[in-house]
Amino acid sequence: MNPLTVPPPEVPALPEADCLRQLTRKDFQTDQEVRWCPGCGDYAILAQVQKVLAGLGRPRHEFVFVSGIGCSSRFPYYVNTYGFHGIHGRAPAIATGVKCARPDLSVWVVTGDGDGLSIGTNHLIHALRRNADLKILLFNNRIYGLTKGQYSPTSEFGKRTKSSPLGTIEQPIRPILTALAAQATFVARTLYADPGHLAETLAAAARHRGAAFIEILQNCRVFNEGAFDAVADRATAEENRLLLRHGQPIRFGPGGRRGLILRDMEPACVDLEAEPHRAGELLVHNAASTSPALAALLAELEPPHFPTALGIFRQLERPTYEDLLMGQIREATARRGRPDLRQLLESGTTWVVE
Amino acid sequence: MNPLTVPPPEVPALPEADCLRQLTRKDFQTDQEVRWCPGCGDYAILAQVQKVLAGLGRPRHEFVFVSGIGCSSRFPYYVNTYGFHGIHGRAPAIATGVKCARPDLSVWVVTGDGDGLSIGTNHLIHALRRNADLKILLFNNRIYGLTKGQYSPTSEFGKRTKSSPLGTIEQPIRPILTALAAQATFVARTLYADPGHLAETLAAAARHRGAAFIEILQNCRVFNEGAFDAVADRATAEENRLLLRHGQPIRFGPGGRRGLILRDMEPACVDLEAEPHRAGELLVHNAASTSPALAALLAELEPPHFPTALGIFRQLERPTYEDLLMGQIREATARRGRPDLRQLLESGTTWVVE
Amino acid sequence: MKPGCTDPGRELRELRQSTVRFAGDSGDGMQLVGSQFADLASLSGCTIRTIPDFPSEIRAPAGTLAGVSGYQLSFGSEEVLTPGDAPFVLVAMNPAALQVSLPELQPGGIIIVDTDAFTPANLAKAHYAANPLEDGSLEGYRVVPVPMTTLTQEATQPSGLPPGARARCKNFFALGLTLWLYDQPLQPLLEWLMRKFRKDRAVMAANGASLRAGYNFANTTELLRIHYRVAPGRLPPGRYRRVTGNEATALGLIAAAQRAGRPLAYASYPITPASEILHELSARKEYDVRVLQCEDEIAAAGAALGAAFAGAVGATGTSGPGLSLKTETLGLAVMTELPLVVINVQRAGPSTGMPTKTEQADLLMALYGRHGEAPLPVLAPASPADCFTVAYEAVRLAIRYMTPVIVLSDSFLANSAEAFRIPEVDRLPVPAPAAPPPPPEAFAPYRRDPATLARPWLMPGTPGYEHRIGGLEKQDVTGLVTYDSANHRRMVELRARKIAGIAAELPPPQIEGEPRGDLLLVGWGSTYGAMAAAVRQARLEGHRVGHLHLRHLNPLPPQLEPALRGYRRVLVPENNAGQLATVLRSRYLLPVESLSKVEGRPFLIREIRNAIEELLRA
Amino acid sequence: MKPGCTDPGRELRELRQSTVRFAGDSGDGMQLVGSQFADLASLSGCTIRTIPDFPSEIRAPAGTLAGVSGYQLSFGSEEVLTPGDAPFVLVAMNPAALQVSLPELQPGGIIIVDTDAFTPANLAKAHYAANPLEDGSLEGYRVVPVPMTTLTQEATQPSGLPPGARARCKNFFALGLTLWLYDQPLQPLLEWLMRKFRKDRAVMAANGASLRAGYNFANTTELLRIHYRVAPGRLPPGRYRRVTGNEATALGLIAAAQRAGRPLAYASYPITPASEILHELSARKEYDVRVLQCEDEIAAAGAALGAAFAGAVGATGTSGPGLSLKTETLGLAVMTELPLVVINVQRAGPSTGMPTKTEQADLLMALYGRHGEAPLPVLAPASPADCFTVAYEAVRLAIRYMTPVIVLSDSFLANSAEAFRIPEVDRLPVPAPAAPPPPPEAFAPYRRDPATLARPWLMPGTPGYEHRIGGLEKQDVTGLVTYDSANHRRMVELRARKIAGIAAELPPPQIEGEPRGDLLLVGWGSTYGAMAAAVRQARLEGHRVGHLHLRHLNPLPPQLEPALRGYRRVLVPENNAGQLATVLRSRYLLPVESLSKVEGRPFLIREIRNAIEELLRA
Ligand SMILES: Cc1ncc(C[n+]2csc(CCOP(=O)(O)OP(=O)(O)O)c2C)c(N)n1
Ligand SMILES: Cc1ncc(C[n+]2csc(CCOP(=O)(O)OP(=O)(O)O)c2C)c(N)n1
Ligand code: SF4
Ligand code: SF4
Ligand SMILES: [Mg+2]
Ligand SMILES: [Mg+2]
Repeated sequence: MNPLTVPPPEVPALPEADCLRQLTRKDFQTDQEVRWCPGCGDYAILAQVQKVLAGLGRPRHEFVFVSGIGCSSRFPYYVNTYGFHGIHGRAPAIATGVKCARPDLSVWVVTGDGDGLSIGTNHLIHALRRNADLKILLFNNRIYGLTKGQYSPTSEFGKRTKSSPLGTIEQPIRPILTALAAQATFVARTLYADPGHLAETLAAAARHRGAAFIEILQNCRVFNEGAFDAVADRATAEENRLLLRHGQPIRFGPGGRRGLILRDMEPACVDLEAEPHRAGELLVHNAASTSPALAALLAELEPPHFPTALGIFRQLERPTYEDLLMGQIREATARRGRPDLRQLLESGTTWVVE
Repeated sequence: MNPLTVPPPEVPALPEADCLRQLTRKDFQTDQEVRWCPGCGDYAILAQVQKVLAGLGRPRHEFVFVSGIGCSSRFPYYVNTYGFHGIHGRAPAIATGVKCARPDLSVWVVTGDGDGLSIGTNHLIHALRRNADLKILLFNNRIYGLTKGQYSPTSEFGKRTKSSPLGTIEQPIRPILTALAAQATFVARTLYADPGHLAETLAAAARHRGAAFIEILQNCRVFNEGAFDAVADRATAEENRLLLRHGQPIRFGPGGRRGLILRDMEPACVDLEAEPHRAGELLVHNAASTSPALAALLAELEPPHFPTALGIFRQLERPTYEDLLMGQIREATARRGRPDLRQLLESGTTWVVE
Repeated sequence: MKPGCTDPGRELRELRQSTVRFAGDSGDGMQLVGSQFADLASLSGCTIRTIPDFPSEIRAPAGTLAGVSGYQLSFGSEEVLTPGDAPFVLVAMNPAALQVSLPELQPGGIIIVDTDAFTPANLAKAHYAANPLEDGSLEGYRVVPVPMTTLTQEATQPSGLPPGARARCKNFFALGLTLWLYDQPLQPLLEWLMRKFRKDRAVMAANGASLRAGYNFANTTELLRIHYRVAPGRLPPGRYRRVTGNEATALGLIAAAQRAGRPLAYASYPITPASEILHELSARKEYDVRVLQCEDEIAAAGAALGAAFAGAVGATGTSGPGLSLKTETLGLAVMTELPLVVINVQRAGPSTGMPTKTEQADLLMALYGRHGEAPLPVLAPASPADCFTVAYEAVRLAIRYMTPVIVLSDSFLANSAEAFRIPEVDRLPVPAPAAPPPPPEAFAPYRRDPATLARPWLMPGTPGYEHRIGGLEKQDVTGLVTYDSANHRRMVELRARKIAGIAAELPPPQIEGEPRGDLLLVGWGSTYGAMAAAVRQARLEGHRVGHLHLRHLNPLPPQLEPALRGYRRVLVPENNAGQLATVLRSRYLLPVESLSKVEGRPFLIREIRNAIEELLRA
Repeated sequence: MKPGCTDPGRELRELRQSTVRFAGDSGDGMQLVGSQFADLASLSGCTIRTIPDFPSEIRAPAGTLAGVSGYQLSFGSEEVLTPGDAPFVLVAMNPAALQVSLPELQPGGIIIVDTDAFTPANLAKAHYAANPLEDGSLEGYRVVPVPMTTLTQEATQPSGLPPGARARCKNFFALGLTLWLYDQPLQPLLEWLMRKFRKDRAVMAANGASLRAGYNFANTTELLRIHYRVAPGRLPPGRYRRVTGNEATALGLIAAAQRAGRPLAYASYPITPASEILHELSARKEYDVRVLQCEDEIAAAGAALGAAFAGAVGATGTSGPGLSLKTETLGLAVMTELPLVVINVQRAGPSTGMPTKTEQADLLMALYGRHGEAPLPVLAPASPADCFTVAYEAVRLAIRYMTPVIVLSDSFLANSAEAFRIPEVDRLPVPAPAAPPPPPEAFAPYRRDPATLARPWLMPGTPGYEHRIGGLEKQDVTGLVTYDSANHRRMVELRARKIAGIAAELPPPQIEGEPRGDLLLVGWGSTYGAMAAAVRQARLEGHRVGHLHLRHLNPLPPQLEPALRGYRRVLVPENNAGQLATVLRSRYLLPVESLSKVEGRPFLIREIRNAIEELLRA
């Protein structure tokens, strides 16, 4: 905590406070009955988040989960930490406030494709740009779940839903590309169906200092069943998943049979079994690139012509918003001395009346 | 106009309606005293817009200018067409409504870096994504002018303003990159100080069918004087301007002495006088690329290490929102026949009471 | 055909009105059979009023309390004004359905249960310690235990469908049983099944068989000796259909736009309980409905306003949280004086509140919830069918007076259904500006029609009328920007007078009852049914009570004050903390009293009856 | 030193109060000399009240009417309550300044003009057909024509500055002249110049010379035989400084946060006329002020709320359009019962309206502008210095009652300045929760303190109190989500009672005047000064008039009703269409009358005087 903030009111310390023992996933479960539909992809995500939290070695009271509105945004009720179920689309703003008041806490945002990319896009973008140390999980099921099945900004062009009986007429927004454009310092994609990759990505985000954005592909059993089958299904997984590894040549498919090359600044696939000599041409992933070019190129890959890229698109070191903010406060204090309220009130021309 | 809309109320036609004669810039001036500060960059932009409009061969009543709030957003008052000075940040939404009601009109949006990229980012992004045929001009002076000089989302990191006496602590948002991520079909950058390039870019946008986004670098004489001098000054112009030409190798500097190449997916400059043989390695501009990679790379170039790219970053053909919308309406009408209100009211189970 | 009468051993009792409730698991198809029953009752000439009770979870686990889906309807010979305080017949497809619905059942009411569903597992999910069918806890009701699942399986065998699919027909078994109970014919329903499942004969057969089986079971079982007939009602002649409030609202908007000869631009962002309006309209593109699902409510209001500027009928629908977000744009609409219709389907607040529950607590916000002096008309429908009329009226006023208009519907109206008398299309007034467009040389954007004070509506694309409007204060007549003090005072006054002036064309309020009396009940919106029913009962008992229901909340109708003063006391029942009461007290300095129910539920008739009794006793 | 008295030929007249206005081009430095004069008047023991008149354009062309910048101040021996109805002295640096200011000048008032600026070009820009200095149109005023530019040039020669820079010193020439006119000493100002221009001796010298030149010119010119002295006033003893409303608001927020021992998180989005609060606080980081300039007002409200959740003093400042956007978040703050302070600096609406003009038309919105039943406290400062007290009180109430609070300042208060008596820091109450935190095992997020009904404030980071809150309806005590009807009724009632309960700790309203009388003026906010002055005058003339000013608009203070009933008539002057009047009528069923001024300008004392006279005559 920063030097100036007075600590919260003295409260009786707990006999065996969290801090004293190793926590488990159970510790992060609440007594609230989880209210998602049977088979909803959110369950798998919840489980992994709880698991990862337990592994971070921080007591429960130092975590805050902030969300907006949506099925996904019910998340905080199920995580036994501090939680704020906000209003639709505003979670990043609320979370930024939390972080600036308490830079010492671990603040997480849970949002959906509607909450975060329809009504809340503006807050999401500016939160990322500021690089406050927030972990932003966007559950993308490409549908409005809670309101029972209207299309969302990530729904495929032409999709028929309750509010688009003749099919949508809008290009879907690109979560990853949007986060990259917003200058986010950590941008990743993972999916509900791969607990291992999910946990790994969450952990990486948790370790990152700064705003971390994770798009989590999530199945809505009731209103958008199978939206991500191509990537999710074990059967087709290898063909359709491109796992990003910093510094590694970009390969995918069974045994990394296929690879990605650049042709006139556009991506192309090569079959390395057919043309092994082209291995040298493969694009090499660089999550630390100072240019958005590669990440943007990877973000746009999608089936059927390309696999879906999963993993960390970008990870950069940059001072966080709250560090810079507190830095200015410390700087000002150093320059002008410890605050004395009288001195403030009496600044400028004053005069005395006897 | 679409088949179904009943034409606006009969009004006495004008004796010598616009349509009958060739219009000039004067025709697009209003009797309103222009209220910008002396020396404001907005004057130059206004002049070029009026000139370009006159050249489009359409009568004044077919143009609509919609804006938000800001110095820049006063624009509609000075263009003698239909105009709507909206509220802060909402112009793209209002304009989308106008366009959907009257797909036949030419609808322009004027916004600022605060209006369009702070409070209005969400509407801007979604308008671009939908690709309604709107011409969106964003006057970027990297400051809040009308409110007298607070930093804006495009202000440089560390900039000292009335609201950031110790310097800002936020990464500026990137207008071009943001538009690209939003899947805009036309994305360009120009500046107030080059009337020719300004007019050319405006004209190209006007010709484009679909959402066109133009970032116009604009000097705020009073609160951000000289923000773009590097690019604006005749002296340094050649060194600092990279003029994009579709299909052409990317060169800049006096006599195109320097060029841009790709090194590990990152941009690098080469001096072609020193190394003429590298001419072959130059990146070739492709505004029609299906990948955002090149455009994203170019969008991020900035002094001192790179020139600022000006011109059209991307131009793609894609059906417009209003065409698709009206298409569905025509389709539905074709399938279900001309609308008969009785038929609608009586649809479903009905019964008669004598 | 009345098979019920074939057996002399069965007694047929006449009823003037009855309430039945179908309750089961989300998957049990209760909404379907409920609405079918409603149509049959209507066809038989009864008036109806229905209300669904959706589970608050999207898809709660089967058999749980959270997963119960109910459909209640009241039908009768007289005008039926509410879905009924307490069901006389309850069809409960599982223990959870019984658990949830029992408290509201009439004493002595009939409970029809699927005994097959009363397994230990289901009982546990419904938080039943013991089986209520056995522990005597249902004493005082007439329980009809039926192994519906089993019987349905048997009856549907011939259809050749797999057992799972056949089991799903049990809702029709329940319906058949209920039809017999109310002495309703099977034929129309069998025909409906034919039409509905034209494409899938097996399903048709199975459902038909199940329906018959239920009917015949009832006709033969010893458990049911009595059945009931609700005599036909006397609705005004005409063609009718069943509509929910949201359906009627959608129809009203389309009808008004069509009659105005303009496209309907409906810009909205999904929100419970307003989303159905969006869905309805999205499916009606052939009526030149331009539906924009926007990125948020601010954009939706903006797009609708832009469309209105460009000459369409601009409308946007939402609920509380969305109305809060449209606040600023409404102010712009007031300043630009453009016709914008905002449909606010109220739900329980504050904040996210209880999204699936009903409330009327947005009235003061609709009246005052904008910065600066920004008056606008506020209307409220009194019943589902009335949503058509009010939506239509909103468009008419918006265009005639060049003003945004807020319509206050609510969750109860939105989902409740009743018979809607389909209007004569040609009789519907044509929504049009107050005055024809002036010649260009006489045109000024803010030169008003002297009668209505409405400014002219000349939209982009019209030669010779190019002009600019916006949110800055306008100079009188010219519409140019000015900060002149006197002009501002005048414009604030003009905007206020324009709206207040609407009252001149409103009908004086009708009192149901005498012009003078002891107690006048004043209401607005969805409280109509319960209030009307309660007042009628009270008057039948000779009380000097009256009922006045407001459709226009701003401006208030003319001669409202004398109407109020005609009574010794005035009581305002509202599903809020007394918002209309606040308005009336301020306006007329009358000691208006408030009857407030803020429980996320509509008033029951008896709750208002009791309040009347108390006040009269006092 | 009183050089004025050296010359026996000059007459010195005593005044109890006087008003002077400096007007010139934006570039002429009128704000600077105006505020310097204000400080000098203060130092001499007078009470002051000032108001700037900024050009509505950011930088209009020099010499135009749009470019005129004015600074008016009133100073006197008695308490000065307004910047003055009409200036006695007008300093006009160019024709445009004269054109703009003349209408308000007192008959017989003194006009000091820079004749050098009255060129044909400038006259044209000011829309003068003829030179008013010559065409006799200034008859009835005492005109003092001075070639200020020329004289300044001469006087500043020695400084060695270029002519352009020297010309810019003419504002100090005008000031010197005015100082002589009011018999004020030069010394303090010369010292101020030394401090101010320590770094630039040439500029210091030039300004000093110009100041002296102006003073001596006045002292010797035949045009001025009389000068004036305003005797010192009698302010309560203490240390004072000059503050504008916005400065005082910023100080109040910092002071409250410091005394509460918490960081101040001020999240805002720039908007006229609230931006100065943002600027002030941005420059005070050493007081642990965490300033967030957000992407819009919704984010600002959200961030401030999040900060409050996390234990900071969360505040956000804005004006009408921004308040409209904060609506939904305010509802969330009501539901989550978190301390959030919203400073709304009102400006003329509706919509964008007239951003630089003042108005009080957001009261009803503050009270009712949220969907659902969402009551919260509303406060309003009565004067610039009072902004400190009210901002402080807002923080105190927010934390004590765990509720959002809205403060209604306005453009007039924001920019107007007066003497602020600097409070004893240790005497300032410590803003704190109503009760100490319970032990973890006794903790429940919505278990309320029985006295205040406030829920506990236990923020993230505190071990053992982990809990979740949000916008869905809360179960009483536990804060869990529930749609239970009875619970909703109870919570709506609890939230209302909590706010209403604040009244118990409020002081009963003070009437300036007798407890009984003929006419009571009731006001709120910035109308205080004009009302108080008008009522004092009326009472001096023996009228039975009283003045009651409300600082708390919700809840209203206790015993307000008897206070109102003590008078035969009640008049409510407001810069809106009668919003407080509406509230009082509804609440007390009293025929409260409204005096409405909606012109983007504050009341003049005489406007209220006249209203009083009229009512008393009637
Ligand atoms: C201001 C506001 N507008 C609309 C709604 C209704 N609403 C609730 S959630 C939601 C969209 C949810 O979609 P998403 O964010 O994708 O979450 P999901 O349910 O799919 O997980 C909407 C439109 C609301 N609660 N508040
Ligand atoms: C809802 C709302 N918030 C804030 C404002 C105040 N405001 C007016 S313009 C503006 C920013 C203008 O900046 P920009 O868009 O860059 O336009 P510029 O003046 O620089 O051309 C702000 C904050 C407003 N008018 N409305
Ligand atoms: S609606 Fe979809 S997203 Fe929501 S809980 Fe059900 S399955 Fe999950
Ligand atoms: S403030 Fe800046 S942007 Fe605005 S008019 Fe003046 S110079 Fe132009
Ligand atoms: Mg979703
Ligand atoms: Mg700007």
